[in-house]
Amino acid sequence: MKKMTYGEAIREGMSIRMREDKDVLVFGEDVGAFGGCFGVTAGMFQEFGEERVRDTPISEGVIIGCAVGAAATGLKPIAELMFIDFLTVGMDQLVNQAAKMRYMFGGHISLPMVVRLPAGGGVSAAAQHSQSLEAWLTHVPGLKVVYPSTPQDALGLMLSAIDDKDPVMFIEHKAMYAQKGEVKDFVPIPLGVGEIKRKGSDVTIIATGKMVHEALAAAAELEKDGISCEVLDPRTLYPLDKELIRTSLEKTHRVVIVSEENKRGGYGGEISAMISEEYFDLLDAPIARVGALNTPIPFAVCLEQYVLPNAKDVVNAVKGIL
Amino acid sequence: MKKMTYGEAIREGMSIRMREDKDVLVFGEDVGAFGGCFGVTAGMFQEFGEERVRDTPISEGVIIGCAVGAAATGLKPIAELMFIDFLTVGMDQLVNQAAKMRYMFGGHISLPMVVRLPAGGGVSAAAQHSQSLEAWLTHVPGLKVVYPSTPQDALGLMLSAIDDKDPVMFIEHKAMYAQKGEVKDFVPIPLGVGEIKRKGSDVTIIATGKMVHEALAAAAELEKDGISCEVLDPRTLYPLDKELIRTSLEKTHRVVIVSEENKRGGYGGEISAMISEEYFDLLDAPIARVGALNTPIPFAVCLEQYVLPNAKDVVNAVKGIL
Amino acid sequence: MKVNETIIRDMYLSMKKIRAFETTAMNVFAEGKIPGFVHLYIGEEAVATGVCSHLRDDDYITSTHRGHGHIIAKGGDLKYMMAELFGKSTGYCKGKGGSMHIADASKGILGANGIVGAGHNISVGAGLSAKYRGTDQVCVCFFGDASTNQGTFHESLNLASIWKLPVIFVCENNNYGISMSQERHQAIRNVADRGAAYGIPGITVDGNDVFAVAEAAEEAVKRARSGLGPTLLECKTYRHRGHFEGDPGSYKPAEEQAEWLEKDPINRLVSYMKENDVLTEEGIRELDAAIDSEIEAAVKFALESPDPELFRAVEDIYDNITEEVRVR
Amino acid sequence: MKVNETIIRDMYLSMKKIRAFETTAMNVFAEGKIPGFVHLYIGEEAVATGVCSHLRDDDYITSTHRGHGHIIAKGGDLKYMMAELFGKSTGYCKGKGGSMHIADASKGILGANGIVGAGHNISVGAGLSAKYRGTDQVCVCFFGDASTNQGTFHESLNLASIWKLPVIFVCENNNYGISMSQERHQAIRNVADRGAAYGIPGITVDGNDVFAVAEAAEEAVKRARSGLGPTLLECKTYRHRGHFEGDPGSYKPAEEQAEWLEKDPINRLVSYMKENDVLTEEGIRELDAAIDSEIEAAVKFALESPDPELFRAVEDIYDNITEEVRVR
Ligand SMILES: Cc1ncc(C[n+]2csc(CCOP(=O)(O)OP(=O)(O)O)c2C)c(N)n1
Ligand SMILES: Cc1ncc(C[n+]2csc(CCOP(=O)(O)OP(=O)(O)O)c2C)c(N)n1
Ligand SMILES: [Mg+2]
Ligand SMILES: [Mg+2]
Repeated sequence: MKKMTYGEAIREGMSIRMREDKDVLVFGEDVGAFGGCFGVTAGMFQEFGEERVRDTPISEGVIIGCAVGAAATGLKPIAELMFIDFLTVGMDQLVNQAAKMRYMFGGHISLPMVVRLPAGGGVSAAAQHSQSLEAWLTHVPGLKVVYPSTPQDALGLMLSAIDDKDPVMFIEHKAMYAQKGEVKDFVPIPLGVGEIKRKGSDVTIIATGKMVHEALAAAAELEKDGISCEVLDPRTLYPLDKELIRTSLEKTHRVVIVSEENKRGGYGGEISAMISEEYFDLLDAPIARVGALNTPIPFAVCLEQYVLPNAKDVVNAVKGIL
Repeated sequence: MKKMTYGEAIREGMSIRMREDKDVLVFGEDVGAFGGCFGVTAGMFQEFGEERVRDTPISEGVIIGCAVGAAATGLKPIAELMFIDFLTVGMDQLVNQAAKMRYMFGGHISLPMVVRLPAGGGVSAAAQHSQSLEAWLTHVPGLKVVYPSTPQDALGLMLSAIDDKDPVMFIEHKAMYAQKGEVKDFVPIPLGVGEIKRKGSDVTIIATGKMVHEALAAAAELEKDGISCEVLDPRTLYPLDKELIRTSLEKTHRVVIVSEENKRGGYGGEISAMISEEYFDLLDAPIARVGALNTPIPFAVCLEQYVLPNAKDVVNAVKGIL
Repeated sequence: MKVNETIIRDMYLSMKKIRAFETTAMNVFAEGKIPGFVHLYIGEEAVATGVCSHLRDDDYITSTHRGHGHIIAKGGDLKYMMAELFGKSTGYCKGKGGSMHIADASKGILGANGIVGAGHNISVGAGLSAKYRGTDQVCVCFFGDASTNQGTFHESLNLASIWKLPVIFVCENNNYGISMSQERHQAIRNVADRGAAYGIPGITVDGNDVFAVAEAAEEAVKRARSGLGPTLLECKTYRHRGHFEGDPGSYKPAEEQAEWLEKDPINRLVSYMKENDVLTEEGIRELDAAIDSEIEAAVKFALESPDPELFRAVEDIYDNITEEVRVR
Repeated sequence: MKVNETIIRDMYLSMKKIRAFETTAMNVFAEGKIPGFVHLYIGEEAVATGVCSHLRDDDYITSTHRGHGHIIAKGGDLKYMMAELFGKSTGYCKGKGGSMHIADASKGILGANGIVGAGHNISVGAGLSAKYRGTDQVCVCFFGDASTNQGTFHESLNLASIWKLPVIFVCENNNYGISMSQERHQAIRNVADRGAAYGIPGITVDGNDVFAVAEAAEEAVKRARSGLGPTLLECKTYRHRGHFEGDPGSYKPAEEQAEWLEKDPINRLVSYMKENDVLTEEGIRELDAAIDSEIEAAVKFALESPDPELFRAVEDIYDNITEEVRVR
């Protein structure tokens, strides 16, 4: 058992595999001696050297594209984008190449690659550095998408992401890097297996990433009113642990979905649509979604806090469907 | 009243405004003397000249980015991408610039620009030339998204798109360009106003783009079994005509949503989530979605037809919720 | 170059105003009064100043994450800038943009930009617009050395070149993209050498010599206004601070730093002014005092301005749609 | 260049095989037997052939929408290629890819590609991989003149250059990107001039002279294998057909077409062989006959192969997940 920050856990996950497997290497902007914009790769350059922890120019397209070519020819690259927002510059390499190559080529090629994507708001980084873009990624057949909410999950999911033979999008919430937690297990957490972060019986709250903590705070608050919430963290957005959701719904018959994305078109909506399509008969109430307002993320602290979802919104949503 | 193809109607919409307003111009790859990859701009080079119908190099990023800069400084550019799939190369200019500038700059700038996006499958163009990416666009605050299903709608929506002061994504289905239809009105169809394409009372079918025709075919088929379907075409994906949907649901209490997108994470899911959140009490049955399978679009004709949704799937979905 | 005294005085004013604004931003950031990221222009003042000395109010510029200097040199108002850094309702962007997104359409400032390389594209659009409308406006695109490795740089210079657009691409080569030095991020010494790839002039000047910058800019602006197309103008300079406030910049060798501090563009201009009797010590002190009070007024304005009202968050997304507010 | 007879014979075989494959593809497309888009390599055979004559089986290539020639020159199997064009289950991609997505990892063929400019990036990754693993493999990146205006070109050459990767960037300059001639899409005459922007050699050769191509490629491959980094090699050539089948290519001036037909790379090689007694008329006929029967066999194989089973559509998306099938 060890206390680690979320950032350290991600680093440790990468480092464990890099110690074991020479084919794993890391590249991205300022990930080398500088240690990464958020310090996640700090010390790795010293441990693994410049061949394995490589600084790139500011060229996100070729950062991802290079990972594709390297993965297709035997390596297991981990590419870091400084902010998920810069995906916009490398979508082609991800969506038209990485995601589709196995399929287009009839299954004759594997792309074991990880793309690290610091996401989310809350640090006054404004509209171009605060987005949550998981909905784009989960929509693309061929990509796997994970989004850990704790150091333990971050470490276990990173091990699985590196071991996986498909491109795995590893979303990290930048406002959680310094958040500490217990890490007991240094083994892979399988993709597609969610976790009940809190048991409950009245309402199911499905939350992702940093919102898991807002959901837990809301559940604690609601307990005071005698409302028992079960908080599910899918951990992997695709493949999604539908079984976990169904089992919980069989008990609660009510669900609130919480994600930090702009609500319109977010992956939260996909989960909702899946539920109302497949588990409609389990539902006793509307499916509520909590998300960011449908605005670009504003700069001023008060505005950003207003736009982003928080525990209070989860409480309101739960009360709204009871 | 005139018979026109879908492609001609788009051209006519652009031409009407270009005749009236010198600030409107068109650019994209091979849109000039060549007339565009799908012939949509054929003849426009001859009518409006090389300053107003401009061939660009293969640089989708700067095609969109140039539209942003031109729109910010007084023009009303229409940028054509040859395939919506190439958006992946110009997402930044669209998402981090066009969509966010008005907001980031405190409302002090307008971007009256149109991006034409030929989308969809059915022509054996395979995985990189057949996508339906409306879900990415509708998720982005700041963009408006339209998707006409008939020549009449194409013309009217193009006029509105050009007149609008915000970036409008104009999605066109490439397999419909040659489809003919009556065009009576040469006036703008307001954004955000959907249309009932067929009246009915048992089930509401919400369909977009080319799927409107599959839905109509399904409705005709279902009529034989005495099932009366109301087919709604939102025409504008954002802003969405929620009123039209609610009114229909008040009558039918059942809904099937049909779009050509990969089902997982499609905009169809957003419509579903919106309904189950806001109109849950109107529902008597699960919300069914019909979409493409969650695969890249395959090349072989038989595989592609299997993956893409059609009238038969709509019939099955309707029967499934009755 | 022959420059008259008023122009020199204006250049000094611009450079010193930038320096003072940035020093203040540095201090208030250190005091925790402004949130987010702040990238300072200290050390690079001669570039924006020299280039903008040849621009008119109706000319355009596109800027970067390190944009304060460009905006001041193009005539931005310090009050609204400072209020924006503080996230206040009176800021240029009503507090929605912050340091990285300041724009002022009335001065042709098409925005600072948080995406490295994004301005390249936008400047091409502004250039097209000017040319198409038949004005003789130009657009200056400011950008860093490291941004020249983005695809947008390439696509923009190519398009501006074939369409002969009135765009001046000004590379502020401060030798670093965050921690990565130019010799590590590209295998050429002069960014200007890339001009040849687009058949356009590529010129390198001492970016800490405001006269050299102004002279080269004059030529490039003239070219652009007369329809001859774009120029790539590289100005070698240095940022005194870290990449953003909070970065100690330990990747910058001490010697290198010392060398460049020696070449401080403001000190150089001051020496010139003294040697050539453009301004006396006294005259300089007067100007400085005026700047100081302008900055002080800006900070006061920012501090006293109200935070944005929450419901404003759902405005300004569209021309004619207000999004739903939050009920909390 | 000194080339021995076996090599010349192999070159002829490769070029003629490409020509024959493409002519057949043209015909079956015209007969409506293959769906989708088909981009033919007729007229450009010397490029792929000359370059690949210096590659080993374990070297990599990345290709384009106009990829048949590259794949054949790198050793692709005509049967599986033809079956893929027909969308059959026996094709290289089981019918999922089609003309624009043929790959053969066993031959180092990292795929044709429907996205203009995408191969640039991928080749850099393959180059990194070879270098990192310490092999002396190289990667050849084939691409068209018009693709050199995509940002990917720029980013890839820059990265390959600073990392000194074993990548040979081969530009097939056929003077057009669809309807847009080179003089309209860029303001330089030689794409090779762009090498200087990355500090790498840029070489232009007659792309219809297979020996010239091979000689330049030999040099570039040697450079790459020995760790000296990438080369930009431009081969001037011409496509005889339209951009894709169905495009009449009316933007190509008749004179220009006639001029280039004169320079047909296969005819030139045949003349050389005859003049230098490498092969007799008879010998050529024999080779041609062998090619014809290989092509015939490929078409037969394709025609007789079954369509893919429908449920295969949901396989090969992930390593370990099969998507849900459709119940129709
Ligand atoms: C597309 C994109 N990639 C990366 C970043 C992160 N980033 C911000 S500034 C910067 C360095 C820019 O260097 P340069 O262009 O030389 O400008 P300078 O900071 O030196 O003025 C980086 C990597 C970004 N904002 N946008
Ligand atoms: C990103 C992208 N933009 C546009 C296209 C459409 N397109 C396919 S081939 C082509 C022309 C390519 O020209 P060039 O690179 O010179 O190759 P050539 O066809 O001459 O071999 C275009 C515009 C595409 N496939 N991908
Ligand atoms: Mg720099
Ligand atoms: Mg070409």
